[in-house]
Amino acid sequence: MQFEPVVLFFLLGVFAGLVRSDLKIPGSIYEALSIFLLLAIGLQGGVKLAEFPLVQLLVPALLILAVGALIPLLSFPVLRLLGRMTRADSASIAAHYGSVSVVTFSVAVALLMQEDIDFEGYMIVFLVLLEIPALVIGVVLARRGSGHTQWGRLAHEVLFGKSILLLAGGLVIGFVAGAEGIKPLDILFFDLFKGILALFLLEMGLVAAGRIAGLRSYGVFLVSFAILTPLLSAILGTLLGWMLGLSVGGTMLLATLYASASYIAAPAAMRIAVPKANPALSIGAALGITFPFNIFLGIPIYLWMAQFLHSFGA
Amino acid sequence: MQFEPVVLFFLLGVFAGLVRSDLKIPGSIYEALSIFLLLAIGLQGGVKLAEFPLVQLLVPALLILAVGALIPLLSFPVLRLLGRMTRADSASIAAHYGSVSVVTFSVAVALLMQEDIDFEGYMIVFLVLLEIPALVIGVVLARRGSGHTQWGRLAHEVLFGKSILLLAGGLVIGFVAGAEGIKPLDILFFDLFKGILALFLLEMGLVAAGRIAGLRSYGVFLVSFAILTPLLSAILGTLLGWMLGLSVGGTMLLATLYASASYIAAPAAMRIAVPKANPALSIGAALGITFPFNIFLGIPIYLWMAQFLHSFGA
Amino acid sequence: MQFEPVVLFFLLGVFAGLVRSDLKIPGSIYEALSIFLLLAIGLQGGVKLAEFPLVQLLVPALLILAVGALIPLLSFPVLRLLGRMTRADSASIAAHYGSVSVVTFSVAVALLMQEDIDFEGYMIVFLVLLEIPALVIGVVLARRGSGHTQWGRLAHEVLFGKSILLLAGGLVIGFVAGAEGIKPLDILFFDLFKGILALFLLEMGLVAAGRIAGLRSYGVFLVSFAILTPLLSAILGTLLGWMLGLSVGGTMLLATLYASASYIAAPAAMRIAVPKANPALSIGAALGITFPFNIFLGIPIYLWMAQFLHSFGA
Amino acid sequence: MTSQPMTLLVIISETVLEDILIDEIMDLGAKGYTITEARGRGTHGTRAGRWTQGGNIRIEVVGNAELCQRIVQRLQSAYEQDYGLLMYTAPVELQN
Amino acid sequence: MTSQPMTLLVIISETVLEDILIDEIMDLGAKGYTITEARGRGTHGTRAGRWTQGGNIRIEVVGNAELCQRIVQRLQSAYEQDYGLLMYTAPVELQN
Amino acid sequence: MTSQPMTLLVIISETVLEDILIDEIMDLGAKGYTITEARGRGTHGTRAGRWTQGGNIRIEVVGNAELCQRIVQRLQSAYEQDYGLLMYTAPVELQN
Ligand SMILES: Nc1ncnc2c1ncn2[C@@H]1O[C@H](COP(=O)(O)O)[C@@H](O)[C@H]1O
Ligand SMILES: Nc1ncnc2c1ncn2[C@@H]1O[C@H](COP(=O)(O)O)[C@@H](O)[C@H]1O
Ligand SMILES: Nc1ncnc2c1ncn2[C@@H]1O[C@H](COP(=O)(O)O)[C@@H](O)[C@H]1O
Ligand code: NA
Ligand code: NA
Ligand code: NA
Repeated sequence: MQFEPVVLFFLLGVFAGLVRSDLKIPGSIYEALSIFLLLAIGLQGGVKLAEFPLVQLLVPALLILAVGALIPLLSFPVLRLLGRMTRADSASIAAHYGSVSVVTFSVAVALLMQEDIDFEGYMIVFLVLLEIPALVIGVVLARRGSGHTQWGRLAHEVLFGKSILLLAGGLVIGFVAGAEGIKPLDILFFDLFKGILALFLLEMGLVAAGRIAGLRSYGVFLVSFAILTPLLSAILGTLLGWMLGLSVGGTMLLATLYASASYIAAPAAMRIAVPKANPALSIGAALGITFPFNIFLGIPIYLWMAQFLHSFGA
Repeated sequence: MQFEPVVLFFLLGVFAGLVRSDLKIPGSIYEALSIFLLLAIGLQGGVKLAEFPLVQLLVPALLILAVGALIPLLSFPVLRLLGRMTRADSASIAAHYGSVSVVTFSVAVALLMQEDIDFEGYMIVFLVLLEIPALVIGVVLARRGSGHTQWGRLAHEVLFGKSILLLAGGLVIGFVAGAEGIKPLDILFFDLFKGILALFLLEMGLVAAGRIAGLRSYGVFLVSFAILTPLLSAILGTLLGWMLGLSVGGTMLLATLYASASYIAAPAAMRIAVPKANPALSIGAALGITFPFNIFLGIPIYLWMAQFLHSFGA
Repeated sequence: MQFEPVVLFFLLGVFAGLVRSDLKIPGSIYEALSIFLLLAIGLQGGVKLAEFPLVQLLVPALLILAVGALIPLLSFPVLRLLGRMTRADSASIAAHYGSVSVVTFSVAVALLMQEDIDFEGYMIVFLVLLEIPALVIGVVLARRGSGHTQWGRLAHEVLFGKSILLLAGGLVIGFVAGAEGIKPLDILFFDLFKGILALFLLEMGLVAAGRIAGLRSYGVFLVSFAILTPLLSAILGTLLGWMLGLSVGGTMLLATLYASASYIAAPAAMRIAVPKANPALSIGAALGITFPFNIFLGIPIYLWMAQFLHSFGA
Repeated sequence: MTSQPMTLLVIISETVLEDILIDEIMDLGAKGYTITEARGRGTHGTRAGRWTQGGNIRIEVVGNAELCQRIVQRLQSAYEQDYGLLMYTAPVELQN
Repeated sequence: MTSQPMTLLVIISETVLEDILIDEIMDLGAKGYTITEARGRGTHGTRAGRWTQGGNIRIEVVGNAELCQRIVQRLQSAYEQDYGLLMYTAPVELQN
Repeated sequence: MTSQPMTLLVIISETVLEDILIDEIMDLGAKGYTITEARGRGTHGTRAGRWTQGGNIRIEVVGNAELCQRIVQRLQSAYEQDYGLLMYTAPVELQN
């Protein structure tokens, strides 16, 4: 199974967290790393998008969004009925899993590049697009029948929140400037990308360590949910990617997008929009189980699934 | 007209600011970026200066300083009489426009490099030298006839303030170590330069957005002043550069230096030395109008002016 | 004598500190720089270690540790009897000098690379190993006969403190991933290394300036101690390196390790474990005298010693 | 000297609420506020100020007793149930 | 309204002691605490918050007078001699 | 126990004044001070702590009433007109 050394930094972080080392990445550095990561991903996507006839993307994009919306819609009843969770918690967790994780996606891209597997660069656009329906669905589910929602504040939070803004801004800049115009920025945004991702994973490990410790209290249900949801979502993604005629790399990335759960944009939005939800549950599951599952086991499995399906012809 | 993709990051920042996104560059990161930028600019200048007979610079340097001093001296009566501003405000704004902007200069250098136009590397020395007379003139104008000035504190503020210290320190290190000795640092200080400049412009856009919003209250006079002063100063610079026999690139850089207004060193110095001046006015004009004017329109115009004048022979 | 331009940044920092400039490296940036430096050094060592039969290292490692333990053991009576210092201060200073300095080591590596001199990459392992006996000896000396020691907390502090954790973690990751696996991280962790070291030295200079000012009050004894101890320790290291058959570069690095005094891990550990010791004394000596002595005079001398001894055959 | 008795209200709550709380405070009539970054532990667990875990902010408002009372009541009814929130008041002498 | 009189204890000490002081405070029965980063000067010299020099932390504990007294006594006897330490108390009205 | 009544003076002002205010405070006889970074809003507008806009610092001085009064008077006369400045005092029990 393919293995990407950058995940070792996650393990180092987890170790440091578990032994209660005084190691910590200062908050401002962490913020700088995420600004960098989001901009860099956006730029990469924009450059690739510029080489592509946009109209051809319309139908696949709508399909990818529609199928993606199934994830929170199906998760909600499972959480509510099987998991016996409150409406607020079920909705919030569903939104986290419908949403996507930029770092998981980056690790998948790193693996594809290490293995020299091509992929459709415009997949990055879905990092932006998939976020929005998931969060909206989450809020609707939480509020159904109960009082008013500050839709204005929520829309603002989602659209102009820093994650989407930097991703989309990077996309536009990359698109406008093109590969040639971006070249002097390459060394910062492309060549350093993986090193910065390593530092990011170190911090993620530190934080995940705290979450892992708290997992026992979540019970068997949430742990199973946090492993099965990505697997099932990835199967959806693999099938859809194959049907849409994506390459092996693109199929695997779509599976990864569906399988990943957000722990940056979604937690902030849900804390404001669904305050009754307990953030420890959703972040604990997304960051403490699903994230490590995805980078260690999930991503190699999704690659294998894509290769397997494509071996039958596209 | 020539266009430099790095300014797109400024636009992204302005957009984020105007839609009130929660995006912000942490203060410590901003400080690290400026330390980097100032050191890198200084090093670049120092390396180039080392290849140059210093004595030959003496007369042109004195001329450049003398003509540069005209900018605050002429701005002051305009602000005082035409703009009907207080003595303190007039003096402070004059000092900001007599002073220079490192980032504007960097964008100009980036454009020259993109267009493969040569320039005299020692122009960077004037980033250091032009600051000093401008601030001194500002304080003298503000205090004329009124009480005592803490000249000691001011001199200290200017000479050993971090901007000048890092620029001058970088110059000396670059000069002493030379191109060969600096080579292992190239990748950090030279190759990453433009990427870091992009992040810097992102933050400048965020801050400028706040300033732009406040412009209405400044009135037509200040807005006109903030556009005409750089244009007129640039004409001064272009003529002088041409007379001194500078290359097209060097002439354009001198025009840019004269045209740019400070928003790092000058605000801090003026806040201490001329406390009665309203910092919102000077920074608003320098950062909210002159800076974007220069990077979007000014710099291409100054390049065109230099090329035009040089087409008549040097 | 060989000269490494990166130390000029230390001088710039000292200058800025002495003239009381407002230049400062924000704390979070400093922390990020050290995380980077420790990880990078660890990774470099791990990659080199992977190419080496580990068992062959066992005996030399034990010898290097045993001889290294002599440094604090011999320093203590000197400080106590000749210097008439308190038991706590003597023990704490002894621990600082028995311990090692990552930045001093990095400057030595930079010089070797500049001069194209080969060295045993696994020397980096001793950055980790030498720290531990020194700190333990320091605590034992301080506490002998007096009450109980919180050994648990101390062991935790040393082993899982961020310095050792990042160095050791980097070693393991480098070892596991190997040169091939680390390659995409090279540009961040290896190519940028020297530039980051320069920024680090700038901050060290700023801090050292404060220490240098306080030196007068320490008296002649401490100043002499802070210069003679590294020299004598380096002689020990040079002889041992030569006896163990290390290369010229490796010998010089061992001398540098012995000669260097800690100012990151040791101060934090000693503040907790030996609270009665005055931290101004130990950090003042280590950072205000020994560190600049080593990077300006010591390292070139140690290289010369290694070359001299090796000219008699290995 | 124009020292006058006033009430100091200190509010410790979640960083994510910053914009919202500021809007409330200013809407209720405060003349100003001061914020410092904080972290801490309370009945809602540890808020160590690391991302995904969130940190706290500490807001100081100097005003008359009645204003502080209004702010306390509003924040209590709107946020105490769902968010980490601690408030205390103390009499101070404003020196302006 | 459930305002009740309490004691505010403010502890200013060295960053390096953070974990240790928190353990002491919680062990003595505090329900919570709030920390902000600080720097300052006192009888132990300037603590400018730069590395190798160290900074300060400012810990606030709201509790009953007796708890605050216990914390003061414990910290005084254990840390005052060797570390920078300043403590003061003031009466406050807890608004929860 | 050596608890003694003292005055706490809190000064909130512009970051750019830090060195100057510290000099004034120590010159007037303070034994120490504690600074935390702050941001806020007042009659001089929002000081969000972003560069070019500047931030605030929050200075705490514990001293006798007379010292605090001297500091208040000096800062008021010298800085209140041109700079953002808020000062308040409160009685505290120093626990050292
Ligand atoms: N007893 C206390 N003393 C000081 N700060 C407290 C106390 N209790 C809570 N806090 C602060 O208030 C925040 C929210 O409190 P809670 O709602 O109890 O979780 C905590 O994260 C602490 O920063
Ligand atoms: N009079 C004071 N007013 C305010 N803060 C003080 C005062 N004295 C000391 N401090 C703070 O307490 C810390 C430790 O004090 P000390 O133990 O006197 O060095 C100092 O670094 C200051 O932050
Ligand atoms: N009523 C208030 N309550 C708390 N802090 C205030 C208040 N008014 C002003 N401040 C703080 O004092 C600083 C300067 O105030 P001002 O001089 O009114 O602009 C502001 O930036 C705030 O941080
Ligand atoms: Na998903
Ligand atoms: Na100018
Ligand atoms: Na040593």
